[in-house]
Amino acid sequence: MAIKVKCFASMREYLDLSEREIGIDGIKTVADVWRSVAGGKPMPENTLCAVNQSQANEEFTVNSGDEVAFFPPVTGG
Amino acid sequence: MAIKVKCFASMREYLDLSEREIGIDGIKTVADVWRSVAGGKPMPENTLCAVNQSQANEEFTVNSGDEVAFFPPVTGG
Amino acid sequence: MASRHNPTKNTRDHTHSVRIITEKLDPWHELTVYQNEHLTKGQFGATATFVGTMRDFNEGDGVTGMTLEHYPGMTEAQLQTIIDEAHEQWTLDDVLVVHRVGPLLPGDPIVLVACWSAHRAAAFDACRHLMEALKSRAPFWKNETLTDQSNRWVEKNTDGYSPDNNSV
Amino acid sequence: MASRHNPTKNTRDHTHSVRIITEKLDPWHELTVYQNEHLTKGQFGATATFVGTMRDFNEGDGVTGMTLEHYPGMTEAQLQTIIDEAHEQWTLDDVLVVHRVGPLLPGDPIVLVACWSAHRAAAFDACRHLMEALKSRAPFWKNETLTDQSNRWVEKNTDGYSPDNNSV
Repeated sequence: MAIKVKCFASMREYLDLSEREIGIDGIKTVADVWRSVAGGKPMPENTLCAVNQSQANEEFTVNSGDEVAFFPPVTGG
Repeated sequence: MAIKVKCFASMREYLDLSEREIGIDGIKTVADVWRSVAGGKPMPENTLCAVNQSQANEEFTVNSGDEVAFFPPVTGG
Repeated sequence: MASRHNPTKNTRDHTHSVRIITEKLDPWHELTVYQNEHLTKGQFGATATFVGTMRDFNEGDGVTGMTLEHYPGMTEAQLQTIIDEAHEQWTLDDVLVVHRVGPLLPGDPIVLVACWSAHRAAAFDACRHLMEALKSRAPFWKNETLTDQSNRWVEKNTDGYSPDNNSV
Repeated sequence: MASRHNPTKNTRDHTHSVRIITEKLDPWHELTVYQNEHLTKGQFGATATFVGTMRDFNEGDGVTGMTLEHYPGMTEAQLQTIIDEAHEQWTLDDVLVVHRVGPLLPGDPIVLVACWSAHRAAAFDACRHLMEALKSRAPFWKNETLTDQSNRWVEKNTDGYSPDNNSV
Protein backbone atom coordinates (compact mmCIF):
# COMPACT_ATOMS: atom_id res chain seq x y z
CA MET A 1 0.00 0.00 0.00
CA ALA A 2 1.01 3.58 -0.45
CA ILE A 3 0.49 7.18 0.59
CA LYS A 4 -0.76 9.74 -1.90
CA VAL A 5 1.06 13.08 -1.63
CA LYS A 6 -0.33 16.29 -3.12
CA CYS A 7 1.13 19.79 -3.29
CA PHE A 8 -0.64 22.97 -4.26
CA ALA A 9 0.17 26.49 -5.44
CA SER A 10 3.66 27.76 -4.54
CA MET A 11 4.39 24.47 -2.75
CA ARG A 12 3.81 22.58 -5.98
CA GLU A 13 6.43 24.79 -7.62
CA TYR A 14 8.82 24.69 -4.63
CA LEU A 15 8.96 20.86 -4.62
CA ASP A 16 8.17 20.51 -8.34
CA LEU A 17 5.57 18.02 -7.23
CA SER A 18 1.87 17.99 -7.96
CA GLU A 19 0.84 14.48 -7.02
CA ARG A 20 2.80 11.34 -6.26
CA GLU A 21 2.50 8.02 -4.44
CA ILE A 22 5.13 6.95 -1.94
CA GLY A 23 5.62 3.69 -0.02
CA ILE A 24 4.72 3.51 3.65
CA ASP A 25 8.09 2.06 4.68
CA GLY A 26 9.72 4.26 7.30
CA ILE A 27 6.76 6.69 7.32
CA LYS A 28 5.08 7.34 10.64
CA THR A 29 4.11 11.03 10.57
CA VAL A 30 3.39 13.94 8.26
CA ALA A 31 6.97 15.12 8.88
CA ASP A 32 8.26 11.78 7.56
CA VAL A 33 6.18 12.25 4.40
CA TRP A 34 7.75 15.68 3.92
CA ARG A 35 11.29 14.28 4.25
CA SER A 36 10.42 11.53 1.78
CA VAL A 37 9.34 13.93 -0.98
CA ALA A 38 11.24 17.19 -0.24
CA GLY A 39 14.70 16.09 -1.40
CA GLY A 40 16.32 17.77 1.55
CA LYS A 41 14.48 21.08 1.14
CA PRO A 42 13.32 22.66 4.39
CA MET A 43 9.61 23.09 4.99
CA PRO A 44 8.79 26.79 4.47
CA GLU A 45 7.43 28.69 7.42
CA ASN A 46 3.60 28.81 7.39
CA THR A 47 3.32 25.56 5.44
CA LEU A 48 -0.05 23.92 5.97
CA CYS A 49 -0.50 20.15 6.04
CA ALA A 50 -3.63 18.06 5.56
CA VAL A 51 -4.27 14.37 6.04
CA ASN A 52 -7.29 13.01 4.21
CA GLN A 53 -8.38 16.56 3.47
CA SER A 54 -8.42 17.68 7.10
CA GLN A 55 -5.81 20.03 8.46
CA ALA A 56 -3.11 18.23 10.46
CA ASN A 57 0.22 19.11 12.07
CA GLU A 58 3.63 17.60 11.36
CA GLU A 59 3.35 15.08 14.20
CA PHE A 60 0.08 13.67 12.88
CA THR A 61 0.27 9.88 12.33
CA VAL A 62 0.00 8.73 8.74
CA ASN A 63 -1.39 5.35 7.70
CA SER A 64 -1.26 3.38 4.51
CA GLY A 65 -3.88 4.63 2.05
CA ASP A 66 -3.86 8.17 3.44
CA GLU A 67 -3.78 11.30 1.32
CA VAL A 68 -1.25 13.84 2.60
CA ALA A 69 -1.13 17.39 1.24
CA PHE A 70 1.25 20.35 1.65
CA PHE A 71 0.33 23.89 0.71
CA PRO A 72 0.93 27.57 1.57
CA PRO A 73 -1.54 29.82 3.43
CA VAL A 74 -4.83 30.00 1.57
CA THR A 75 -5.73 33.12 -0.42
CA GLY A 76 -9.19 32.59 -1.86
CA GLY A 77 -12.26 34.77 -1.66
CA MET B 1 -48.37 83.83 4.71
CA ALA B 2 -48.90 80.47 6.31
CA ILE B 3 -47.28 77.36 7.75
CA LYS B 4 -47.84 73.98 6.14
CA VAL B 5 -48.43 71.22 8.69
CA LYS B 6 -48.09 67.53 7.82
CA CYS B 7 -48.72 64.41 9.87
CA PHE B 8 -47.76 60.85 9.03
CA ALA B 9 -48.67 57.30 10.02
CA SER B 10 -50.23 56.91 13.49
CA MET B 11 -49.90 60.68 14.05
CA ARG B 12 -52.09 61.31 11.01
CA GLU B 13 -54.74 59.10 12.59
CA TYR B 14 -54.26 60.49 16.12
CA LEU B 15 -54.87 64.08 14.99
CA ASP B 16 -57.06 63.11 12.01
CA LEU B 17 -54.83 65.43 10.03
CA SER B 18 -52.83 64.68 6.93
CA GLU B 19 -51.93 68.12 5.65
CA ARG B 20 -53.18 71.58 6.49
CA GLU B 21 -52.13 75.23 6.34
CA ILE B 22 -52.30 77.42 9.41
CA GLY B 23 -51.72 81.15 9.90
CA ILE B 24 -48.52 82.40 11.48
CA ASP B 25 -50.30 84.57 14.07
CA GLY B 26 -49.24 83.59 17.57
CA ILE B 27 -46.86 80.89 16.24
CA LYS B 28 -43.23 81.11 17.31
CA THR B 29 -42.09 77.48 17.77
CA VAL B 30 -42.84 73.91 16.77
CA ALA B 31 -44.66 73.50 20.08
CA ASP B 32 -46.96 76.42 19.11
CA VAL B 33 -47.74 74.65 15.82
CA TRP B 34 -48.67 71.51 17.75
CA ARG B 35 -51.05 73.46 20.03
CA SER B 36 -52.61 75.10 16.98
CA VAL B 37 -53.54 71.81 15.29
CA ALA B 38 -53.84 69.27 18.14
CA GLY B 39 -57.19 70.37 19.54
CA GLY B 40 -55.93 70.01 23.09
CA LYS B 41 -54.50 66.53 22.59
CA PRO B 42 -51.14 65.93 24.28
CA MET B 43 -48.12 65.19 22.13
CA PRO B 44 -47.42 61.44 22.43
CA GLU B 45 -44.11 60.41 23.90
CA ASN B 46 -41.50 59.72 21.18
CA THR B 47 -43.16 62.12 18.72
CA LEU B 48 -40.70 63.34 16.11
CA CYS B 49 -40.87 66.82 14.61
CA ALA B 50 -39.38 68.17 11.39
CA VAL B 51 -39.11 71.70 10.05
CA ASN B 52 -38.54 71.96 6.31
CA GLN B 53 -37.83 68.25 6.23
CA SER B 54 -35.05 68.35 8.80
CA GLN B 55 -35.54 66.96 12.27
CA ALA B 56 -36.20 69.67 14.88
CA ASN B 57 -37.21 69.85 18.51
CA GLU B 58 -40.26 71.53 20.03
CA GLU B 59 -38.39 74.76 20.78
CA PHE B 60 -37.29 75.19 17.16
CA THR B 61 -38.35 78.56 15.74
CA VAL B 62 -40.91 78.47 12.95
CA ASN B 63 -41.17 81.08 10.23
CA SER B 64 -43.83 81.94 7.71
CA GLY B 65 -43.61 79.58 4.72
CA ASP B 66 -42.11 76.72 6.72
CA GLU B 67 -43.25 73.14 6.48
CA VAL B 68 -43.71 71.52 9.91
CA ALA B 69 -44.26 67.77 10.30
CA PHE B 70 -45.18 65.48 13.20
CA PHE B 71 -44.73 61.74 13.11
CA PRO B 72 -44.02 58.67 15.24
CA PRO B 73 -40.67 56.81 15.37
CA VAL B 74 -39.73 55.58 11.91
CA THR B 75 -40.09 51.89 11.04
CA GLY B 76 -38.83 51.44 7.49
CA GLY B 77 -36.31 49.00 6.11
CA MET C 1 -4.73 50.33 -17.37
CA ALA C 2 -5.81 51.47 -13.95
CA SER C 3 -3.24 50.24 -11.50
CA ARG C 4 -4.28 52.54 -8.67
CA HIS C 5 -7.55 52.71 -6.84
CA ASN C 6 -8.86 56.23 -6.58
CA PRO C 7 -12.59 56.62 -6.11
CA THR C 8 -13.50 60.28 -6.31
CA LYS C 9 -14.25 60.54 -2.62
CA ASN C 10 -16.89 63.01 -1.44
CA THR C 11 -16.84 64.98 -4.66
CA ARG C 12 -19.28 63.07 -6.80
CA ASP C 13 -23.00 63.40 -7.16
CA HIS C 14 -24.78 60.67 -5.20
CA THR C 15 -28.34 61.51 -6.23
CA HIS C 16 -28.59 58.41 -8.39
CA SER C 17 -27.88 56.34 -5.26
CA VAL C 18 -31.41 56.72 -3.85
CA ARG C 19 -34.62 55.38 -5.32
CA ILE C 20 -38.08 55.26 -3.73
CA ILE C 21 -40.31 52.99 -5.77
CA THR C 22 -43.91 51.82 -5.73
CA GLU C 23 -43.46 48.91 -8.14
CA LYS C 24 -42.19 45.48 -7.13
CA LEU C 25 -38.52 45.49 -6.04
CA ASP C 26 -36.27 42.86 -7.59
CA PRO C 27 -33.01 43.47 -5.71
CA TRP C 28 -30.83 41.20 -7.85
CA HIS C 29 -32.09 42.83 -11.02
CA GLU C 30 -31.53 46.30 -9.51
CA LEU C 31 -27.95 45.34 -8.68
CA THR C 32 -27.29 44.00 -12.18
CA VAL C 33 -28.58 47.19 -13.81
CA TYR C 34 -26.95 49.61 -11.36
CA GLN C 35 -23.58 47.92 -11.50
CA ASN C 36 -23.56 47.99 -15.30
CA GLU C 37 -24.53 51.66 -15.35
CA HIS C 38 -22.48 53.12 -12.53
CA LEU C 39 -19.54 50.92 -11.56
CA THR C 40 -16.19 50.55 -13.31
CA LYS C 41 -15.06 46.96 -13.80
CA GLY C 42 -11.77 46.17 -12.08
CA GLN C 43 -12.01 49.10 -9.64
CA PHE C 44 -14.10 47.57 -6.91
CA GLY C 45 -13.18 44.32 -5.17
CA ALA C 46 -15.98 44.08 -2.63
CA THR C 47 -19.75 44.37 -2.79
CA ALA C 48 -21.81 44.01 0.37
CA THR C 49 -25.57 44.06 0.10
CA PHE C 50 -28.58 43.76 2.35
CA VAL C 51 -32.17 43.03 1.38
CA GLY C 52 -35.05 43.38 3.80
CA THR C 53 -38.05 41.27 2.82
CA MET C 54 -41.60 41.21 4.16
CA ARG C 55 -42.28 38.18 6.33
CA ASP C 56 -45.65 36.53 6.91
CA PHE C 57 -45.15 36.76 10.68
CA ASN C 58 -44.19 39.46 13.19
CA GLU C 59 -44.18 39.46 16.98
CA GLY C 60 -45.95 36.11 17.03
CA ASP C 61 -48.78 37.09 14.68
CA GLY C 62 -49.50 36.12 11.09
CA VAL C 63 -49.22 39.06 8.72
CA THR C 64 -51.04 39.06 5.37
CA GLY C 65 -50.18 42.50 4.04
CA MET C 66 -48.34 45.72 4.70
CA THR C 67 -48.46 49.33 3.60
CA LEU C 68 -45.29 51.40 3.64
CA GLU C 69 -45.91 55.11 4.16
CA HIS C 70 -43.18 57.72 3.76
CA TYR C 71 -42.59 61.47 3.86
CA PRO C 72 -41.89 62.39 0.23
CA GLY C 73 -39.00 64.81 -0.02
CA MET C 74 -37.69 64.33 3.51
CA THR C 75 -37.14 60.62 2.91
CA GLU C 76 -34.91 61.23 -0.09
CA ALA C 77 -33.06 64.05 1.70
CA GLN C 78 -32.42 61.92 4.79
CA LEU C 79 -31.16 59.00 2.71
CA GLN C 80 -28.85 61.35 0.79
CA THR C 81 -27.48 62.66 4.08
CA ILE C 82 -26.93 59.14 5.37
CA ILE C 83 -25.14 58.15 2.16
CA ASP C 84 -22.99 61.29 2.19
CA GLU C 85 -21.96 60.47 5.76
CA ALA C 86 -21.00 56.93 4.72
CA HIS C 87 -18.83 58.32 1.90
CA GLU C 88 -17.14 60.56 4.49
CA GLN C 89 -16.48 57.69 6.85
CA TRP C 90 -15.40 54.97 4.41
CA THR C 91 -13.67 54.83 1.04
CA LEU C 92 -16.50 53.60 -1.15
CA ASP C 93 -16.83 53.35 -4.90
CA ASP C 94 -20.59 53.63 -4.80
CA VAL C 95 -23.73 53.10 -2.74
CA LEU C 96 -27.26 52.16 -3.76
CA VAL C 97 -30.39 52.40 -1.61
CA VAL C 98 -33.75 51.36 -3.03
CA HIS C 99 -36.85 51.40 -0.83
CA ARG C 100 -40.34 50.37 -1.76
CA VAL C 101 -43.45 52.22 -0.56
CA GLY C 102 -47.19 51.53 -0.84
CA PRO C 103 -48.93 48.16 -0.48
CA LEU C 104 -46.79 45.00 -0.15
CA LEU C 105 -47.39 41.28 0.24
CA PRO C 106 -45.40 38.70 2.25
CA GLY C 107 -42.25 37.72 0.37
CA ASP C 108 -41.95 41.13 -1.27
CA PRO C 109 -38.54 42.78 -0.88
CA ILE C 110 -38.85 46.11 0.96
CA VAL C 111 -35.37 47.58 0.90
CA LEU C 112 -32.02 47.08 -0.81
CA VAL C 113 -28.74 48.57 0.43
CA ALA C 114 -25.53 47.93 -1.50
CA CYS C 115 -21.95 49.20 -1.03
CA TRP C 116 -19.07 48.82 -3.45
CA SER C 117 -15.48 49.34 -2.34
CA ALA C 118 -11.92 48.20 -3.03
CA HIS C 119 -11.68 46.21 0.19
CA ARG C 120 -14.20 44.14 2.08
CA ALA C 121 -14.03 45.79 5.51
CA ALA C 122 -15.35 49.09 4.18
CA ALA C 123 -18.13 47.42 2.17
CA PHE C 124 -19.30 45.32 5.13
CA ASP C 125 -19.07 48.14 7.66
CA ALA C 126 -20.74 50.75 5.46
CA CYS C 127 -23.56 48.44 4.35
CA ARG C 128 -24.51 47.59 7.91
CA HIS C 129 -24.18 51.17 9.08
CA LEU C 130 -26.36 52.44 6.23
CA MET C 131 -29.04 49.88 7.03
CA GLU C 132 -29.10 50.86 10.72
CA ALA C 133 -29.13 54.56 9.84
CA LEU C 134 -31.98 54.04 7.39
CA LYS C 135 -34.02 52.16 9.97
CA SER C 136 -33.49 54.76 12.67
CA ARG C 137 -33.59 58.02 10.68
CA ALA C 138 -35.39 57.70 7.33
CA PRO C 139 -39.11 58.61 7.56
CA PHE C 140 -40.85 55.38 6.58
CA TRP C 141 -43.68 53.73 8.53
CA LYS C 142 -45.05 50.21 8.31
CA ASN C 143 -48.72 49.37 8.75
CA GLU C 144 -49.40 45.64 9.01
CA THR C 145 -52.59 43.79 8.13
CA LEU C 146 -52.98 40.73 10.35
CA THR C 147 -54.72 37.45 9.57
CA ASP C 148 -57.90 38.66 11.32
CA GLN C 149 -57.96 41.66 8.89
CA SER C 150 -57.07 44.13 11.64
CA ASN C 151 -54.36 46.72 11.02
CA ARG C 152 -51.61 47.96 13.28
CA TRP C 153 -48.70 50.35 13.02
CA VAL C 154 -45.28 48.85 13.67
CA GLU C 155 -44.25 50.96 16.65
CA LYS C 156 -40.48 50.84 16.71
CA ASN C 157 -37.50 49.39 14.89
CA THR C 158 -35.08 47.65 17.22
CA ASP C 159 -31.32 47.72 17.18
CA GLY C 160 -29.89 45.46 14.50
CA TYR C 161 -26.58 44.69 16.15
CA SER C 162 -27.97 42.57 18.96
CA PRO C 163 -28.15 38.89 18.02
CA ASP C 164 -31.35 38.34 19.99
CA ASN C 165 -33.43 41.21 18.73
CA ASN C 166 -36.67 40.76 16.85
CA SER C 167 -36.39 43.35 14.15
CA VAL C 168 -35.81 43.42 10.48
CA MET D 1 -50.25 30.53 6.60
CA ALA D 2 -47.01 30.38 8.55
CA SER D 3 -47.26 32.68 11.51
CA ARG D 4 -44.20 31.31 13.28
CA HIS D 5 -40.64 31.24 12.11
CA ASN D 6 -39.06 27.85 12.49
CA PRO D 7 -36.15 27.08 10.21
CA THR D 8 -35.17 23.45 10.62
CA LYS D 9 -31.96 24.27 12.41
CA ASN D 10 -28.96 21.97 12.04
CA THR D 11 -31.00 19.06 10.71
CA ARG D 12 -31.13 19.86 7.02
CA ASP D 13 -28.80 18.92 4.24
CA HIS D 14 -26.57 21.85 3.30
CA THR D 15 -24.76 20.21 0.38
CA HIS D 16 -26.58 22.40 -2.14
CA SER D 17 -25.11 25.43 -0.36
CA VAL D 18 -21.62 25.04 -1.88
CA ARG D 19 -20.68 25.36 -5.52
CA ILE D 20 -17.19 25.49 -7.05
CA ILE D 21 -17.45 26.66 -10.65
CA THR D 22 -15.11 27.26 -13.58
CA GLU D 23 -17.57 29.26 -15.68
CA LYS D 24 -18.21 32.98 -15.24
CA LEU D 25 -19.94 33.84 -11.94
CA ASP D 26 -22.97 36.13 -12.14
CA PRO D 27 -23.75 36.62 -8.45
CA TRP D 28 -27.09 38.36 -8.94
CA HIS D 29 -28.28 35.64 -11.28
CA GLU D 30 -27.08 32.97 -8.83
CA LEU D 31 -29.08 34.65 -6.07
CA THR D 32 -32.22 34.85 -8.18
CA VAL D 33 -32.05 31.17 -9.10
CA TYR D 34 -31.06 29.93 -5.64
CA GLN D 35 -33.71 31.94 -3.85
CA ASN D 36 -36.44 30.65 -6.17
CA GLU D 37 -35.32 27.05 -5.71
CA HIS D 38 -34.46 26.89 -2.02
CA LEU D 39 -36.09 29.69 -0.01
CA THR D 40 -39.68 29.93 1.19
CA LYS D 41 -41.34 33.30 0.54
CA GLY D 42 -42.46 35.04 3.70
CA GLN D 43 -40.13 33.06 5.99
CA PHE D 44 -36.97 35.08 5.68
CA GLY D 45 -36.80 38.81 6.38
CA ALA D 46 -33.12 39.46 5.85
CA THR D 47 -30.61 38.60 3.15
CA ALA D 48 -26.98 39.66 3.53
CA THR D 49 -24.61 38.99 0.67
CA PHE D 50 -20.98 39.58 -0.16
CA VAL D 51 -19.34 39.43 -3.58
CA GLY D 52 -15.56 39.47 -4.04
CA THR D 53 -14.52 40.71 -7.46
CA MET D 54 -11.15 40.69 -9.19
CA ARG D 55 -9.56 44.14 -9.31
CA ASP D 56 -7.08 45.36 -11.91
CA PHE D 57 -4.69 46.45 -9.15
CA ASN D 58 -3.18 44.87 -6.03
CA GLU D 59 -0.45 46.08 -3.68
CA GLY D 60 0.30 48.98 -6.00
CA ASP D 61 0.70 46.90 -9.16
CA GLY D 62 -1.51 46.55 -12.21
CA VAL D 63 -2.98 43.08 -12.53
CA THR D 64 -4.13 41.75 -15.90
CA GLY D 65 -5.18 38.22 -15.00
CA MET D 66 -5.51 35.68 -12.23
CA THR D 67 -5.69 31.93 -11.85
CA LEU D 68 -7.53 30.46 -8.89
CA GLU D 69 -6.21 27.07 -7.81
CA HIS D 70 -7.99 24.88 -5.26
CA TYR D 71 -7.79 21.49 -3.56
CA PRO D 72 -10.73 19.56 -5.03
CA GLY D 73 -12.55 17.63 -2.34
CA MET D 74 -10.98 19.39 0.64
CA THR D 75 -12.32 22.75 -0.54
CA GLU D 76 -15.91 21.52 -0.61
CA ALA D 77 -15.48 19.72 2.74
CA GLN D 78 -14.01 22.81 4.43
CA LEU D 79 -16.78 25.05 3.10
CA GLN D 80 -19.41 22.58 4.31
CA THR D 81 -17.81 22.59 7.76
CA ILE D 82 -17.75 26.38 7.83
CA ILE D 83 -21.41 26.53 6.80
CA ASP D 84 -22.42 23.90 9.36
CA GLU D 85 -20.68 25.96 12.05
CA ALA D 86 -22.60 29.07 10.95
CA HIS D 87 -25.89 27.17 11.21
CA GLU D 88 -24.88 26.16 14.74
CA GLN D 89 -24.05 29.71 15.76
CA TRP D 90 -26.93 31.61 14.14
CA THR D 91 -30.54 30.91 13.24
CA LEU D 92 -30.35 30.95 9.48
CA ASP D 93 -32.84 29.93 6.83
CA ASP D 94 -30.16 29.17 4.29
CA VAL D 95 -26.60 29.88 3.13
CA LEU D 96 -25.06 29.93 -0.32
CA VAL D 97 -21.34 29.96 -1.15
CA VAL D 98 -20.21 30.00 -4.77
CA HIS D 99 -16.51 30.23 -5.60
CA ARG D 100 -14.94 30.38 -9.01
CA VAL D 101 -11.67 28.59 -9.89
CA GLY D 102 -9.43 28.62 -12.97
CA PRO D 103 -8.45 31.64 -15.07
CA LEU D 104 -10.14 35.01 -14.36
CA LEU D 105 -9.98 38.53 -15.75
CA PRO D 106 -10.27 41.88 -13.91
CA GLY D 107 -13.90 42.64 -13.16
CA ASP D 108 -14.80 38.96 -12.84
CA PRO D 109 -16.62 38.04 -9.63
CA ILE D 110 -14.62 35.46 -7.63
CA VAL D 111 -16.84 34.57 -4.71
CA LEU D 112 -20.42 34.96 -3.53
CA VAL D 113 -21.55 34.42 0.06
CA ALA D 114 -25.23 34.85 0.97
CA CYS D 115 -27.16 34.33 4.21
CA TRP D 116 -30.92 34.32 4.66
CA SER D 117 -32.50 34.71 8.10
CA ALA D 118 -35.58 36.04 9.84
CA HIS D 119 -33.72 38.98 11.37
CA ARG D 120 -30.95 41.16 10.07
CA ALA D 121 -28.38 40.75 12.85
CA ALA D 122 -27.96 37.03 12.13
CA ALA D 123 -27.74 37.56 8.38
CA PHE D 124 -25.12 40.32 8.68
CA ASP D 125 -23.06 38.52 11.33
CA ALA D 126 -23.12 35.14 9.60
CA CYS D 127 -22.31 36.54 6.16
CA ARG D 128 -19.25 38.34 7.41
CA HIS D 129 -18.12 35.41 9.54
CA LEU D 130 -18.48 33.01 6.60
CA MET D 131 -16.45 35.27 4.36
CA GLU D 132 -13.62 35.53 6.91
CA ALA D 133 -13.70 31.78 7.55
CA LEU D 134 -13.58 31.09 3.81
CA LYS D 135 -10.60 33.39 3.36
CA SER D 136 -8.66 31.90 6.25
CA ARG D 137 -9.57 28.19 5.99
CA ALA D 138 -10.76 27.16 2.51
CA PRO D 139 -7.93 25.84 0.28
CA PHE D 140 -7.90 28.31 -2.61
CA TRP D 141 -4.81 30.07 -3.93
CA LYS D 142 -4.53 33.11 -6.20
CA ASN D 143 -1.83 33.52 -8.82
CA GLU D 144 -1.73 36.99 -10.35
CA THR D 145 -0.43 37.99 -13.78
CA LEU D 146 0.99 41.52 -13.67
CA THR D 147 1.14 44.08 -16.46
CA ASP D 148 4.75 43.05 -17.27
CA GLN D 149 3.47 39.46 -17.86
CA SER D 150 5.18 38.16 -14.71
CA ASN D 151 3.26 35.91 -12.32
CA ARG D 152 3.18 35.89 -8.55
CA TRP D 153 1.35 33.98 -5.85
CA VAL D 154 -0.73 36.07 -3.49
CA GLU D 155 0.98 35.21 -0.22
CA LYS D 156 -1.56 35.86 2.47
CA ASN D 157 -5.10 37.03 3.02
CA THR D 158 -5.35 39.73 5.65
CA ASP D 159 -7.95 40.19 8.33
CA GLY D 160 -11.16 41.65 6.95
CA TYR D 161 -12.35 43.37 10.10
CA SER D 162 -9.71 46.08 10.15
CA PRO D 163 -10.79 49.18 8.23
CA ASP D 164 -7.25 49.87 7.01
CA ASN D 165 -6.32 46.49 5.64
CA ASN D 166 -5.54 45.82 2.02
CA SER D 167 -7.28 42.56 1.35
CA VAL D 168 -10.24 41.34 -0.51
